[in-house]
Amino acid sequence: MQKKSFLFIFSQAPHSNLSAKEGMDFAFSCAAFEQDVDALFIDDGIFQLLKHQDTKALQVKNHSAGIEAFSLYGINHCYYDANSLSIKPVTANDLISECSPCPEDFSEKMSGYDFIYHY
Amino acid sequence: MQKKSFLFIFSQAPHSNLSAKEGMDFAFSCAAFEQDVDALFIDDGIFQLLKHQDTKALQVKNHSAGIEAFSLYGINHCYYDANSLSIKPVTANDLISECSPCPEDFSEKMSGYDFIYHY
Amino acid sequence: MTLYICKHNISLESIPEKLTQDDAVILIEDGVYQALNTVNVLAKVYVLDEDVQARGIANKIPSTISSINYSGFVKLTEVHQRIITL
Amino acid sequence: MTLYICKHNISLESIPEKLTQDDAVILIEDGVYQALNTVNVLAKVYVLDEDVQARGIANKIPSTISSINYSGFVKLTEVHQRIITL
Amino acid sequence: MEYCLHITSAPYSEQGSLTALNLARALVEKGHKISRIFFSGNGVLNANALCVPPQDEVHLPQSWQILGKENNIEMMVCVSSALKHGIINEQEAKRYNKDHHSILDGFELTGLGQLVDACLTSDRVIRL
Amino acid sequence: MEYCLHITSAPYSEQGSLTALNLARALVEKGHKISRIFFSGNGVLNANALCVPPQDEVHLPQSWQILGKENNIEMMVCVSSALKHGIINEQEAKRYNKDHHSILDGFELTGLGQLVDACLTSDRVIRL
Repeated sequence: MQKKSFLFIFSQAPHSNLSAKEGMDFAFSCAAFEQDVDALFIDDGIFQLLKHQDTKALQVKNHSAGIEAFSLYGINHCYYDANSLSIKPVTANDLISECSPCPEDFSEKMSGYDFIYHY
Repeated sequence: MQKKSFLFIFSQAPHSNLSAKEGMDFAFSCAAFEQDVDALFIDDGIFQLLKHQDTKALQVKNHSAGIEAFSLYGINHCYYDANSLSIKPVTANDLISECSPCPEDFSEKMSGYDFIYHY
Repeated sequence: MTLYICKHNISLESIPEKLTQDDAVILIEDGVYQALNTVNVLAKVYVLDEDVQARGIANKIPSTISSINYSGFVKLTEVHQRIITL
Repeated sequence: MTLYICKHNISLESIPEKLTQDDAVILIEDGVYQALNTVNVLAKVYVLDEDVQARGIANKIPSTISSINYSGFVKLTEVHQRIITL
Repeated sequence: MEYCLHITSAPYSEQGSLTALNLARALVEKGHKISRIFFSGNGVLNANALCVPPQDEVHLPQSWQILGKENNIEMMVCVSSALKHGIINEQEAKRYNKDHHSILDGFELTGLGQLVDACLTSDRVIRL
Repeated sequence: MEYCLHITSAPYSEQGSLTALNLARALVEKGHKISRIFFSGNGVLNANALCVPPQDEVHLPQSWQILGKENNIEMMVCVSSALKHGIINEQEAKRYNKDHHSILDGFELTGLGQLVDACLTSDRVIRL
């Protein structure tokens, strides 16, 4: 099978809508078909990466928890945008350890992906 | 029947979603039941008030056209927020004549409405 | 005597309504993220605990904002005659 | 050689992708309102005429932005190998 | 006190419908009367009998149905939104030559006038 | 060229589905082949057979159905989104003890793998 590269960009907060869950399901499918898959969290998508999310009382599945299993699912990199983080009232310490700031020249590198999906 | 006062606040642009149409339908129903109904357009809702909207090529009904018939439907005032307008790339001349800027002390007057709905 | 239900991550200072000290605001759903910013309004501000827990920000809610559950939410709807959803 | 489809009223300068002069942007749906602002990008910018007409802003589109119909939209998808929806 | 809930959020796609369900349960628990729940806009999808959510998630349409039955609440669905979104009862299915219908038992198609009426007669109206 | 369209917008509530339909028609008119249209997320509601939009508005599910049939397009609906949103076929209706089903004839329930496959085999993939 041919191998293409995919970047999934998440810009929405968790739990209030299904957008991120849909993007993640799609990303997991791409990885299951052995494609090259990366993820990038920007804007309110930063909130997807917060530790200690506990959705038990809300009675919904915690889709954000799936992010901690990204590498298990075969997703290569889990990046966040440092600029987005800097204007949010949270810090890098509040984020799960599975993510890292994207490389400085990443906006140029983005032209190398075969597919970019915004969710 | 008792008479209550309603203010409907519209903050979204037309045609890309049904939010404003739903709010207008509700407002028309209130007016049909002889309630006191006003409307206020803020933020991207200002775009609802633009003249010359022609949805023929788009093959959808032009719900914004209903605004010109507000008084026919029994809606008392059709206000827009002058601050919102001032930061949009359009001017008062671009708006239909059926609307007017809301009174200066309107944010205080808003406490007098029995119901306020944001659409 | 109005209860504002804020369910989006939007600034309370940007709404057209004027909040007074007789009013209350309950931040729910994505509105709870507003509790992390300095909220400069006269009204008393509450957050819905279930939504705070789900979003992992329980340890970041300032002491000036009261965390309440659905039972507390009901109480707020009892004492405020007018309820506006933002 | 990327075609960006912008369907929301958001600034093209706020997206993480870097637009180059080889790229094109088509503003559709609520994206067409962006044509009313000064659009400072290297890419060539188009608007979808059907959406412009519907929103009553045909007389406000600057001459630097080309108005095209669905047939023109198809052409853009032919010449750009990569298509990203914003 | 007498409450009316006005649901405009789609189930699952948005959180508002779940919030409203939790609030409704808390209202009942505190002894309040919910006289009417009115579904309009995307909210009409809460009356869809054909939803099959994953087993470990809340079944929103079914939960609304049970809440309504147990507490004798009028469950009203805006008919114009409902038709557009494919939430139809047997009668509408016949009228429009559809072999199937989709509205959950216990929900009634009705006009927006019933929402206006609820605004005039309830002590509290809450939109979610 | 060979195109795949990926529809994630709900019909009526959002404009994306109508935009996609107009684009699809223009693609066909220009002689392009649309091999597959994949509906996921809220987009699955485009496959709802029970929608009754006002007579003077575009009937989106029906228009998609006709476009698919006339041009021999694979009309695929993401099964996990579909179940959640109440878009089910006869087989799923039986499995979950529902008396009715809702998917329009010509649409097939399938997995996201078919969308990945389309990304690998189509010349162009457009999401709306």
